[in-house]
Amino acid sequence: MIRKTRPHITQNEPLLFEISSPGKKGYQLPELDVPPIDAKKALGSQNVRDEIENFPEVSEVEVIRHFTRLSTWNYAIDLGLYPLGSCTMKYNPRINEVVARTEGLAWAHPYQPEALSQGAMEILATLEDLLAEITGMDAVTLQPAAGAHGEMTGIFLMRALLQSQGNPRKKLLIPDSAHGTNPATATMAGYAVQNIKSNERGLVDLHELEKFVDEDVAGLMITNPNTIGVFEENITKITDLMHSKGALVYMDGANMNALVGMARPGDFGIDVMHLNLHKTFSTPHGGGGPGAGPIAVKKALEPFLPTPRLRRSKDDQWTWDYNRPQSVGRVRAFYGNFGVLVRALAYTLAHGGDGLRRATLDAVLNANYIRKQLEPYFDLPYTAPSMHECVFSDTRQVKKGVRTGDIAKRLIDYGFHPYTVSFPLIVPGALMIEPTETESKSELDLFCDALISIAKEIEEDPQMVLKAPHLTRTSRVDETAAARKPVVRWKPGQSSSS
Amino acid sequence: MIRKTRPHITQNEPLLFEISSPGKKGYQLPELDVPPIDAKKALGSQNVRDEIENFPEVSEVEVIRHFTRLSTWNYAIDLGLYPLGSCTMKYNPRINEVVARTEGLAWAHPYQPEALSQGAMEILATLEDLLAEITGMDAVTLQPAAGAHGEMTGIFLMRALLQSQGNPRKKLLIPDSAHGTNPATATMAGYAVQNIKSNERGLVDLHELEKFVDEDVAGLMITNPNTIGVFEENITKITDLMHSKGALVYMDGANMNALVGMARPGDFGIDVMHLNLHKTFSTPHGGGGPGAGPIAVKKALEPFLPTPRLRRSKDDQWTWDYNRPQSVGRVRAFYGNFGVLVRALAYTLAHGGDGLRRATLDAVLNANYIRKQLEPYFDLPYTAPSMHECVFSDTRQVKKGVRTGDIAKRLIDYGFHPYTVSFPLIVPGALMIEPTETESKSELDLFCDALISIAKEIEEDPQMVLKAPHLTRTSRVDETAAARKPVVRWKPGQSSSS
Amino acid sequence: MRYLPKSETERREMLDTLGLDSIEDLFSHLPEEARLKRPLNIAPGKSEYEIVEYFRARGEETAASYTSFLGAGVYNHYRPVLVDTVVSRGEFLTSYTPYQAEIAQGTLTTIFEFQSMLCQLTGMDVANASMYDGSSAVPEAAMMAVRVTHRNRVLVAKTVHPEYREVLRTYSQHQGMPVDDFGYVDGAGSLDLADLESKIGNDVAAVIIQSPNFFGIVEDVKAAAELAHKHGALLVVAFTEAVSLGLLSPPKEADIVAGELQSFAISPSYGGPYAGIIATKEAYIRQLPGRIVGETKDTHGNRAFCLTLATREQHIRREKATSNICTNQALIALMATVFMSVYGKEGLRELAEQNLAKAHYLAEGLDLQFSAPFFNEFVLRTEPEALNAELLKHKIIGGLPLGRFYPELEGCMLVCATEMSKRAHLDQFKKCAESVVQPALVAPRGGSL
Amino acid sequence: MRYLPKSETERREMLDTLGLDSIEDLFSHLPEEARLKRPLNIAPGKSEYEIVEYFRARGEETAASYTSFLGAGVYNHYRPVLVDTVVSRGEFLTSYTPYQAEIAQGTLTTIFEFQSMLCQLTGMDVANASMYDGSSAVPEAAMMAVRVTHRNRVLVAKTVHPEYREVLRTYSQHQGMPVDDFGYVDGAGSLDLADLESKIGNDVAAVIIQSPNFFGIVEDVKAAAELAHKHGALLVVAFTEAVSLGLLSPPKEADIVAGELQSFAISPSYGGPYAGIIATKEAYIRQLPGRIVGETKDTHGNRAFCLTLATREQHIRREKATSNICTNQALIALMATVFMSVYGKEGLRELAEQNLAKAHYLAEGLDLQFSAPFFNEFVLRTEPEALNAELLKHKIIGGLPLGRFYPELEGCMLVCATEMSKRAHLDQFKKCAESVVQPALVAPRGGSL
Ligand SMILES: Cc1ncc(COP(=O)(O)O)c(C=O)c1O
Ligand SMILES: Cc1ncc(COP(=O)(O)O)c(C=O)c1O
Repeated sequence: MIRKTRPHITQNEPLLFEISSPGKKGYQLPELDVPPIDAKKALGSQNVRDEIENFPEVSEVEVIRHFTRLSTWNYAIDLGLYPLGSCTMKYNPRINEVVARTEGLAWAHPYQPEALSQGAMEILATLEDLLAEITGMDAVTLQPAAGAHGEMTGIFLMRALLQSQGNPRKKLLIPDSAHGTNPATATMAGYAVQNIKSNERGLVDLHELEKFVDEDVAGLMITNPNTIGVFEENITKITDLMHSKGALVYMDGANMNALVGMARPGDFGIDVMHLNLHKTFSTPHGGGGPGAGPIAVKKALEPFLPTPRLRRSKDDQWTWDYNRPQSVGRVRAFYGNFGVLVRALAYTLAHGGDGLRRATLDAVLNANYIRKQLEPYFDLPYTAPSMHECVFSDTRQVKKGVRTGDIAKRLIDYGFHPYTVSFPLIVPGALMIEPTETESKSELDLFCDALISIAKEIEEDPQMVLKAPHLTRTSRVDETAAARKPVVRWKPGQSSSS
Repeated sequence: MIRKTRPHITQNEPLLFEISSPGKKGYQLPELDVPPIDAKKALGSQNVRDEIENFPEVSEVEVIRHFTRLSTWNYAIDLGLYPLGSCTMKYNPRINEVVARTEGLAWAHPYQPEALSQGAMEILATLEDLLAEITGMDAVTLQPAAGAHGEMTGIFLMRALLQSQGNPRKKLLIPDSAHGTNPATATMAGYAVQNIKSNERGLVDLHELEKFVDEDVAGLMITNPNTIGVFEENITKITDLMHSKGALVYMDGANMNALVGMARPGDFGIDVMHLNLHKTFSTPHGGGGPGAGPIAVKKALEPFLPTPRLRRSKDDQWTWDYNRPQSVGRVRAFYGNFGVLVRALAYTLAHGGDGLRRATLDAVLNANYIRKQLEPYFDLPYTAPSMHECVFSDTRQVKKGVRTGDIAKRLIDYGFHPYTVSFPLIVPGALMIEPTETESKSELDLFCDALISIAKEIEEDPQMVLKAPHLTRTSRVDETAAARKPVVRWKPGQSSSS
Repeated sequence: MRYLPKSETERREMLDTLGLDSIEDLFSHLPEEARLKRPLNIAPGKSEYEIVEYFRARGEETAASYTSFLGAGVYNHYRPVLVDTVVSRGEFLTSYTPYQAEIAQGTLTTIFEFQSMLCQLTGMDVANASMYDGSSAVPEAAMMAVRVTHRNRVLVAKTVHPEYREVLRTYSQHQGMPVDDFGYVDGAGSLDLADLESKIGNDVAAVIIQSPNFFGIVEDVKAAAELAHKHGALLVVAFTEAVSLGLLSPPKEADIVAGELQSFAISPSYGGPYAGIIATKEAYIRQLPGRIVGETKDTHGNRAFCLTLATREQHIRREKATSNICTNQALIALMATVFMSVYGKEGLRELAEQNLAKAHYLAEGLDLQFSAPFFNEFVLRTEPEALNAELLKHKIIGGLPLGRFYPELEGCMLVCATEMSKRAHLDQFKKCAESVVQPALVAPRGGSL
Repeated sequence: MRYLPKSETERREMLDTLGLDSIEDLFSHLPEEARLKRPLNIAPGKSEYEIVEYFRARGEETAASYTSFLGAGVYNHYRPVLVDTVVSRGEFLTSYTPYQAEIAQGTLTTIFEFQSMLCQLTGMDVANASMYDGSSAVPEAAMMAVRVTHRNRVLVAKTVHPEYREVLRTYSQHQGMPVDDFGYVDGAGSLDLADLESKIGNDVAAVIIQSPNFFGIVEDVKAAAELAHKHGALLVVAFTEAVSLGLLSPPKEADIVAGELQSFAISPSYGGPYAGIIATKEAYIRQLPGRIVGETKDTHGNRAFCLTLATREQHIRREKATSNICTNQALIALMATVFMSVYGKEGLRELAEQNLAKAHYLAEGLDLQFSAPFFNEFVLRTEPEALNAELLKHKIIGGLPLGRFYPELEGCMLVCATEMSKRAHLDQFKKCAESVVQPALVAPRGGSL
């Protein structure tokens, strides 16, 4: 029985292009206080366009209604539990949005004099220190724009270190449970990928690993806790093994929400890792970004970090150090997604050391609470202790013809965003559930009730689930048709059935 | 056929009290930097409460979800047309919200030194001047908090003037089409109310009026355009008549949206009037307030305006003048709803003189466009030219047992907020429609289509309309039950079926 | 104009539907002499950027960067970020009074919660959905008492906010509702029960006091109630510092509580908009002014809320209404609701305790005019102008000189400290206060704590 | 902790369900040596008020109250209020990548509009949903060209933003993608086609130029395209100043457009977050990196949108993906979408014209290094340090000294003016510029306008 939602009218809304009419205005510029310039004269007529064809013309009130109406078609953390495994969709504190808009910060130009940028640089330096303490690493760069960007940076660093030792090597070992960005990153760094099969417990298999580590192996990309939410019990043996072969260990830190304050990668042999500040540190996903993917490294890798680096000058001012001969170079312009970094710092200041630890405890408690309630109804292929997330399989439901993707759609009718579907690949038909620490017991109970109720529906009336969602303004979307003949932009005279 | 909405899931949400649990916290205070005080010792134990019984305890994320979920149960201008007659629900520019939060203004204390309040005082002075120009009056007070408050202030002023002439008189004449606040105000000012029947055209009947004006009559409270949206064609004759009897004319300015830039009450004989800045000047209604009800007066009434008054001192500084021996006194503490006045000024600056006039033109155009489309389907009891609103009657639909209130509820299914129901009283079963100028043609067309479609439904299937709304998360609400046994607060152990 | 969602083509189409040449034709029936023949004498419309700059410039002509010790009915308290987050949602900001309950359950639910929390804070049975502000809530409460008691005289303590008393006078003058003051005890600063006793009689509808009073002093509500009730009058208790309700005993002996919620996340905003409130006993609910939300059900049996007891109001009762109030302060009341939700039971108490601690730390060692217990404001004996001038040098706005309202308190100022007052500023204030010479050295009354 | 929505009682109940004594038990399986045995060395949690004050203090340690003439890839443009109004809605701010289309149509629709508007602005057929920023979009475009042409060498103009070129080098180094520069015409400042011609060959996958280039100069896209195409290479056109697209001819001769949208209501924010974009020809859509939204229908035949062509992406293709990008800059792209909606067709043009007018007014009479036509930035010959020092006295931040990136331009600075530059400031700048003595008096090249 659906306890969490009731259907209600929502407004339809055409595309902006479809409400446009020539001459409508949503803007006004200040009176030009200098003489106007004839663009064609100044730039040459071939360089000046006649118009922006078909570009929309709407008024201010239409703009706000357009986006307000569209927003009501979205689900969001502000509306409820968002249990996407691996994505750590936790509460995004609003204070972080406020401080990120502090005038002196939001309007700071990256090239303004260092003497007039000390406050911004101080923020970056402070965050670097906090992240080093949290990860147990020696140095941090805040330049990468997201996790995958960090991965690339981190692998570049490994390569640079090995290079400096004479041989960059050829391969990266990546467990078959890894996130897709890991192998994709390896390629961008010019490494071949060697997949490592997980063992029957879903963990990295030491013997399997030994088989593959040789002088061609640059390193291992490991996720810990791994993507089934389990801590790699042999992590120190693993890192020792890699090191013994002169290889390095990269840790995908997407799951740090399970460790902050309880364990530090720097303490269990990790050489380099990234953090997803838009996961563990609560910066908003905003429908897909922006993020920030700082990289934390051990001393040996520090000389290779991207330029510029923050340095304290003798007169105790912050300054940007561009003179880093061994650096791998920049991975993006300027210094990183500063506005995101400000939010992450605000999050850390709000929690403090103890608060961060308590957040981790609640995150793991929530995941285990869900696991416990759902175990009787769904297959749990890997029974090792869960940390911040738990991963079920749809094997039992498949017998009725219902797959994880169908269960996900039905969950929508119950008022929840689905879990992560069909990832990791080592779990057949995965239901990957990560509640995070910012969920109340009652929200978790409603969620478990919903999945249990769906499990029963599957026994009694699988069609109900297979045809879901039933209560949304948009019913199941045909993704195959979209890919077959891609329509990726509006064109005049295009259908307008909003 | 419903073209504007589709049903979509919305989240249920209990009352805050129902999600409270002892020890949950949504706040943190800074560390106390002075010694704590034993409250019982400092204040006497009888003055200190043990606790705030049953007061909610929730976390920050629960607070934001609570109010976000509740908000999705509301209709709003940001979602669409809000054609409440007499309420002038126009677009509320967001820039106004921003400037009202300007630090030096939002945090200005009403008692801070005048030398440190010049910016705030300048804003008030500027708005007073602009409103005087718009109304054609000689002086303005910004003190009243809303229209009704302004009415009271205005009648106090009339009374004070008459008093100063020796006789405050006993009665106020009020047309039967007037808004309820008019007679209620008369009572608060100690005047008896004499209702004036409107003539067959819905206007003030001069002969009727003449019958009642005598030496006991302090004045007339007139609304122009009146509540059926028609301009009082005899307005100057009316004001002359009143003046000839030594009586004054108060104008309810709620409908100024029909006149700004086109006609000025000061030019057609009005002595005192109020403006609803939360109508004509676009400050947000916010679910019922706040508003601002400035009063504009002719010279003769100026000495009686509430204290304090702004005065320009010799050293060209703004100062508050409390020395106003003839003043009626304060109608509220401090200087008025300053934050609302800031928004109204921003609105006026954005439009400028010409923009204000163009807004009036579009407002009247929109109302007449609607009238034209709906005339074939609904009775128009008064056919005099409409200005900013038009008022239909449900007489035709009543034959099928459907009343204006039912049509209003069905309109909700079509994705619109209803018009004003059953007001003014001179129209049987009134449908009072005011679109305002900030509605696009397509929104108006959808609205007319909806009402026409409902008119047809009434012919074919009245039940459909009588049982409406059908598509909202809350179906028709039982207001009678609510009044019979009022439950106006949550108590422990109260029902929790949200 | 960017707020007008029409192109000229669309206007043309609409005019064609109406069979008109120009929109001006729709005004042709206005009497010649009533028409404005010239353009308004108002400058052309400005861009957003210019408007932001205009108000920013005005804001810089105020005390933006100053610290302040002003209270006197308007208090500097921290505004949790969630408050603006919530009230900025278009669904709350741009909706009208919730007359159409089926699409206004959001607003209605929050008002129901507001009423409930106010009852819990004040110890009353019922509360309305808000009044303009505290100063107008007081006369409305007095008028209510008149309707309940069928008497008409009102007694108000001199320790009630002076501007509130002025408003009471303005409202009362034409309602045959004589208002008399009664005093306070000299050295104590609390209401003078003897003076009240001497003035009260069986023609008195209401006795109005404020606690904490204008001097910050906690009044003896119980005693005032007994006295009022003994003579068949109602006791109206006003408050200006809502934060005190987190710590002080609720005025449950009162018959009507009329207060100002500005302290609950409502910015000082040079005097408004704020939110007033009236709460009372169950028995008097039908005499309450303003809107009230009640619980009910929809046709499917779901819990629902709606405006109720409308027969008290102007749109139904017209000249017989309990008040003429229509638009109230809904969005501001919502700010207070969010504030109360964020702080909650523990938070409101801790907040009040911090205010108490800061004010008492500040008062420590200073020369106080009154001896009775105070919350977060107190009356300081000093050279007000001199002290404030000295403080301004440190970008500090001092207290409110009281001579303006109380001639007998010429050499006094009202000083307030809240959780926002930093120790460094408190110490600075003390330093300046000590440096300023006392007026003609009378033996300090009340004496220092 | 206020972000943790649990009471101790609730934690206890949950632990009972799990049959545990304490939450720590859930960590008991962590290997001893991997556990942190001490508390994190991080100060206790702070209140909202303290956090606001901390960042406000940092903000005051920057150039808050200064006027600036800096551009060089980051521009000061007015941010319409609606932008933050929209992106502050929790439904946009706190939602994830729209994989579940049925409850993400809001986000999906805005991305579809974003892609469409970008195509209209750039003259391309298809655009993706955003890249990290302009600097990372450029190497991604180069890699795309490599996939399309099956060649691997890349030629990049020295007039492309120096930091973009650094990023290109970092990305390219391990992909067997050699990158060579080609120069600009001395007096003109526009790309040197002869130099390009001399370096291009049939091993070249992409020729990368920027227009307006780093010096603010409008490049001859058509000529570059012809040259590139003649040798079977693709032309990649980068842009850093999106406002120029409102006025300049779209680079429709390009094969790939890679740009930065910071100018579209994205605050400078000390370098990020911004939003990059890649647009291209229909034919190359399957080589695009990043997310793409496509139109489709739901089971009821309603128009719907969803993420499409996922087979290009890492979560499906893993090591064979077109890029490893996953999280992009969605919310920032939404800011740009709202910005484009507010200004619209007319507004973007008028905005560009104002930028043109301001920059040319500023340049008037000054000693310019280059003669080719420029948009809202130009290279000024001066004593950069001296001029900037002089300007700082007037709370003005001057231009970017170019010696740092172009040794040959030691005595030059890059100066930018936008619609936000007030005439008074422009005049002040000119006054200071004239007051600063020229470096060793070489005959001015290019010459003043
Ligand atoms: C395990 C894991 N690794 C890497 C990533 C990539 O991080 P990002 O999306 O920030 O690039 C993600 C995010 O989805 C992830 O879950
Ligand atoms: C005609 C008329 N007069 C007076 C009022 C009362 O104004 P307010 O609600 O601002 O007190 C209104 C508002 O509803 C009205 O429509």
